[in-house]
Amino acid sequence: MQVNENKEFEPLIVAFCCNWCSYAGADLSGTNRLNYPTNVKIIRVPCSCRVNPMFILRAFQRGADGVILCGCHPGDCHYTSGNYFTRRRMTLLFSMLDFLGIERDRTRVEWVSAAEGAKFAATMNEFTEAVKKLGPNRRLEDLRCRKQ
Amino acid sequence: MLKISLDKLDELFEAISASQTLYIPADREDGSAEYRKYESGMKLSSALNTVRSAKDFFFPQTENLVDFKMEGKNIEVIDIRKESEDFVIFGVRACDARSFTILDKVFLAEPVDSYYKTRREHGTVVTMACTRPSETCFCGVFGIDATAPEGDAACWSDGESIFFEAHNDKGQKFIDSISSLLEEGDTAKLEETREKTRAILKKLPLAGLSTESFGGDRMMEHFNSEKWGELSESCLGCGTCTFVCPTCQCYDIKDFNTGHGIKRFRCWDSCMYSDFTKMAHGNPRLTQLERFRQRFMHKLVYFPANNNGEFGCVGCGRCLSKCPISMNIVKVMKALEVK
Amino acid sequence: MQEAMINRAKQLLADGTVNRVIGWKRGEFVYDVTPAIFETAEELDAEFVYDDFTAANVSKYLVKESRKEGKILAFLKPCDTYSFNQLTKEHRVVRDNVYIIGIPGGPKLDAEKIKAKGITGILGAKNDNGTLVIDTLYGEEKMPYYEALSTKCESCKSKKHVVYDELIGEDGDVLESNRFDMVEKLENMSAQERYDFWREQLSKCIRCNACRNVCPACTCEKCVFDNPDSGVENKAPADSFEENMFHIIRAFHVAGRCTDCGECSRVCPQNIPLHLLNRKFIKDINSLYGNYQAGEDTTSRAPLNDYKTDDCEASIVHERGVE
Amino acid sequence: MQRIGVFVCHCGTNIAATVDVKTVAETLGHEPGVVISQDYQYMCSESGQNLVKNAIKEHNLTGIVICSCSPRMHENTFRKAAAAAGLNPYLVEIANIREQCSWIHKDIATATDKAIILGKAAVAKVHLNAPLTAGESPVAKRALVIGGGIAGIQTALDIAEAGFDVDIVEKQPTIGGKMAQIDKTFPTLDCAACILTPKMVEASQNEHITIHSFSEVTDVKGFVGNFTVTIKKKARYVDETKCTGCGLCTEKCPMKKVPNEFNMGLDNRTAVYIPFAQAVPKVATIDPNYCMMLKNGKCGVCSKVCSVGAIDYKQQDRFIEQKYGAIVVATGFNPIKLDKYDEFAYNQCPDVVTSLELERLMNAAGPNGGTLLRPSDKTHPHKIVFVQCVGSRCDDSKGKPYCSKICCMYTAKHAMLIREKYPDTEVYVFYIDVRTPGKNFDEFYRRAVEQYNVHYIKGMVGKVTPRSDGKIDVQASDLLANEQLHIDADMVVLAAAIEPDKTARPLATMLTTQMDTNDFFTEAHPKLRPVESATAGIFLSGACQGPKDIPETVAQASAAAAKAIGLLVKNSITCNPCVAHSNELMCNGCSSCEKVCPYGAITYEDKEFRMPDRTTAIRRVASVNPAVCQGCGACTVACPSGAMDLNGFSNSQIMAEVDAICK
Repeated sequence: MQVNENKEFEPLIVAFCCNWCSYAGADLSGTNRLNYPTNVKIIRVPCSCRVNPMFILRAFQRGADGVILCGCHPGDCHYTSGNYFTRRRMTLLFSMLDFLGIERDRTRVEWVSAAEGAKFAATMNEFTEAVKKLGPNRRLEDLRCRKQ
Repeated sequence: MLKISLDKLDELFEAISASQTLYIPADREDGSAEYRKYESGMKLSSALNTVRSAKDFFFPQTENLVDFKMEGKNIEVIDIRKESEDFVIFGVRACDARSFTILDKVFLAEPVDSYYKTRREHGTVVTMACTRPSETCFCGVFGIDATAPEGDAACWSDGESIFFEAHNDKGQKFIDSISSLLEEGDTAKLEETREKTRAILKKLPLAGLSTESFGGDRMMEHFNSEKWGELSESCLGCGTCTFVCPTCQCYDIKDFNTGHGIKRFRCWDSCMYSDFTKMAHGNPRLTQLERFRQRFMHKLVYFPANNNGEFGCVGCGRCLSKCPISMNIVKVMKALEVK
Repeated sequence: MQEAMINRAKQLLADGTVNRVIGWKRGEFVYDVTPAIFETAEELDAEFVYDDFTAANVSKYLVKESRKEGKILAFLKPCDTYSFNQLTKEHRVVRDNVYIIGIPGGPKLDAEKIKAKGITGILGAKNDNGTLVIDTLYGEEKMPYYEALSTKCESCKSKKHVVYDELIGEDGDVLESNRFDMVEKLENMSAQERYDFWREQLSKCIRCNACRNVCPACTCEKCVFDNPDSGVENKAPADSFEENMFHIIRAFHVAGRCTDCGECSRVCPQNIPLHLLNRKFIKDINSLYGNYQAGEDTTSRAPLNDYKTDDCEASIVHERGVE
Repeated sequence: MQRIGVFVCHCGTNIAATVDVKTVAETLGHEPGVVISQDYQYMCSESGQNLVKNAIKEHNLTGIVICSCSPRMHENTFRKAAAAAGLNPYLVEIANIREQCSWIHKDIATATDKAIILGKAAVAKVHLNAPLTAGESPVAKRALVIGGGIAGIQTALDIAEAGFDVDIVEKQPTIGGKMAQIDKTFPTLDCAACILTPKMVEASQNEHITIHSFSEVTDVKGFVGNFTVTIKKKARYVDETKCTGCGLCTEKCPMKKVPNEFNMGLDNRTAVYIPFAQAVPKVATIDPNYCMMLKNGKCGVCSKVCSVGAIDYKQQDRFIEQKYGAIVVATGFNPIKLDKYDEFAYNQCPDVVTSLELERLMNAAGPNGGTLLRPSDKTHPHKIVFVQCVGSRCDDSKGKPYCSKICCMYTAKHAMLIREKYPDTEVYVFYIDVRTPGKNFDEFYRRAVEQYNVHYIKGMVGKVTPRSDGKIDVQASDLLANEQLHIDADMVVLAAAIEPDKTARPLATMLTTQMDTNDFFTEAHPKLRPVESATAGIFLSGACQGPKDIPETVAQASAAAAKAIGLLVKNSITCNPCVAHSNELMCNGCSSCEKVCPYGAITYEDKEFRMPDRTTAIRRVASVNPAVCQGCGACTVACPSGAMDLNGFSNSQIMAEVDAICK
């Protein structure tokens, strides 16, 4: 979590992007100069199915306020089936987080193709706003990691 | 003997907690009890004892020791110890009270553990004599009298009132601090209750248990006993016995990287764990048998060997009721007993 | 029942079908039975017990035992057979080295439940049609039998043995159980209520690992939480996050593999209803990907190792009613 | 101790305009392990790369971080540069501060902060990078083509043309497949045999091509570059090497009442037979289900008449094992069975035929020597009704959800041919849509309508009822005129949907390739890798991948060949080093990883281990074949113990990035 001059809450968003579609999509929104907030920090993974639930919890522990996972559209996975597994894994994980009372809107899966630069930017703007509304992540943070 | 009527208990707690933090055994929704920081209206648990022992107060499960701050490539050491405040633990049972003297032998012996020491100094232990011991109790086996608990101050209930007695200055200070609420009382009924309890204690299924066969002089004999295999075969290697045990005192020290610094903390460890005392060369006890043996050898042989005969067990019976597979020190003692 | 089991075990030992028997051993008290391995008829006669308190699921021991010399006889309750099947499916046990006798489950009692009633000094307990009569140091106590049932038996999912070499007694059927009721109750709470509920529960965790070490699905050679290289290893929950982390990841790792045997909750010294986490996953899997009972067979594909191209999107979680 | 170099690129003003590159370089210079941090105008330029190379040598760096454009742009450039300077190329990490920072942000302060964080993440990651070396595995210079239809033949010819040995495995006694049964081809109306048979002969004569006819693939082991395949050569009771194909045996064989599958059972053949005149190989085959000699030891005529003594009643199935570098699947298609379609009376009335049967009826080499006669009474039909989409594009379980693609065109062809040859015959075509995309296709269809006056009626045939007078009552609806029609036809031709050959599914299992729900092979990527399967070294040719007409099939066949050749020309394949690997000491052998691997890269073996408790135990552990693994990482998450990890994107590396970003 970062707090800027006018002390407005600025959420920290971690975005896992698959190398073939979403990361390329993110590059495209760059190439097209489509803005989205600096709150979003992207981590490149070969495929969305590489993202272990532990990574997501880790992000929240360390102070992320929202985590979004982007991959190729179902059917377009570079590895044919990776994102199908991602979809099941994340559905169950998110459902469990929800079950534990952690705000739903802190997590999201979005399918962004390499051509959807606009969608990537839009998604990130929207997601950042949603998380901003929720305020800082307090339910799944590790107090020891909070910045003094 | 000074007493207070049971229905004035709330006033008593209010009074104590007014001057310092008070912890009492309170009931949980599931019927079990745990120590809680007293807040108005909180009731004293009727349960015999708490699931977790009282050792947490002096030897918490996790404890931050020191911090390191990292600026780029520089590291600075930060002492995070705060001036700790006085507190009272009320209603400690005889077994747990004895466990403190055992922990003292470990932590107050040179080199003194300053963290433990400060807590010990600031804490006042007010014990409460047992009236309804359970089948799992065997404190008597280790020379503990459940009807005459140790501690800085002790108290007894006769069903109507609670009677107080100081065992040392700290205890006396405590009683003085609440003397306004206390009155002289007749202990006749109390004696009755204690008699009843003593009678029960004699009848306890484990009363007959003997420590004869144990102690330092039988070290190799027990160490090499072929019984360990059978005893440990069903052990899951979990840490339940260790963590509910009032006398287990092993811990591990770890560094946690918070991203903007390092927190060095210690936390309970269990000799039942596969990575217990793991060193550069690896792990000294590779099989569950060895780990299992270590725990009981420590309590029944090594500890007395190093502490002139004092055993590392107080017979609180927690491991008896909590072990997932019901293997426990009593079964071990019976199996290893030398006829 | 116990007699029949002992006799059959003796025969199988005698005719050399097996050289060991895994079952339960009489304890100090009426309730503290211990899983144990018996090698002789004498041992069986002396110590083998099967009664209201033999709740422990012995299937996990077979991971090690089935790799030893010779065949071992295992008495498995219906719920235990699911665990065993799942272990077979994951190549964790050697099926051929185990001779399985399916035995009727019958509800098991939990001494903790009796003690929770404030009954101490338990010396004996018997079921007097519907009433549990407990002999204690302080005289006789009575309580409804069903109130002493082990949590896992309160909502039994099946009395059917999914794997066995022979049966003692009748085989039962899969039951209509109410096991998801509590999960549903929680789902219908507000996020805040759910959060408070789980904080209250998980803050009790002392990280003794009993739940993990007893779990027949947790048979990893090296658990991530014991492995310093995993980045998540820790020995004590130093922060509420680590309490959550441990139980979320543990539940996730057994998702689609957990047979809902209920051992985790049975052994938790702090009485945390851990089975609810596993049941949440089971409930979700059933409703989102079609009914699936882990351990029911040894061939089907685990839900998380499988997919359909038209599976629901993760957003389904966000679309749910109560927030 | 790590010695890391950080290099921040201005990219002219692309980055420098919105990111304070000096501050970025300065700040990252203070990160643990960083020994040098520089910024430069154009890091990717010759001089920029030299700057990096020199720094690597000068400070003998253990890893470098380039803060620049997207790794998708220049990762390789800098990896090469690192390699040139003697640093393992996989010790390079890129922080994307252009596409994902300077180009999307306006405020210099925040953009710079973000750039620093991205840089820190990259530094944190590179700390954990391990030097990787791409493995190599040899390539067997031989290809296997499964299926000897036009697809298989074309692929085989192209591969052979490139000078590689190639084997064709065909389950029928002859190659040629469906095309051999077809009379004429659209849109040119030239005779199928005239263009196919020369190719068949060419294949049989090509020194590089071996044809295993009447054979099947029974087992496939190995992976890209070295598959080991077992081929079953079914006993044909005739010695291929001796038989001259003179055909005397087939004339003399007393058993003449065997339904002739080549003519769709519209006439009979003998028990010993050669499917058709131009069969390749032109060798007789004895049908054990009908041969007297094989059934009850009486007869033996064929062996008596065979001058070369080729007949061998004792012949057994033979199995041969062969190594291949590449495998091309060309198992083709079949028309679906129409038993379920009682409404079209296919089973009741001999004059209701499928289009493929019509092909044979009209074929000069067919049962009627080319004159179109009704199967029932061998009379000349005057009214023929064609029914489209029988089993295609239907949502019920009877048929297929997809469009069979070829029907519209071949029906137009049939209609045209009939009108051409028998102008007195009226032709009706009932269709849902007429789909004629493709070069000269729509013109072709329009000719049928406009020049040949074929009656195209939009609407579906409801019921076909054979009448006692030999006519067939066709009840249909005309959707455009919106009226019910009754046509008393002499023949009805059903455009049956086509489906993949039944042998495809078991084959897919052997090849660990994927199939869709209709049993068509799934291509590695619908747009980018349409002729490759997801499994490396296995390529797709023809209708086994989806409905295709001949031109498309041949095109794809050559494309698949090109892909196979591209593989075969290599002496060895360098594998992507960023692949999964399992830590055997932690592996549970539970098979989760194997289940989620799309490439079948994970296998299990029982190994003996010295366990922590000093005992030795046999344990089942996973091992990843680096030549097959593509590095998606699905297995790493399926693995509960974390025994499976991914080079270049390890658990610890990704978590280090997370930590750095969340600091």
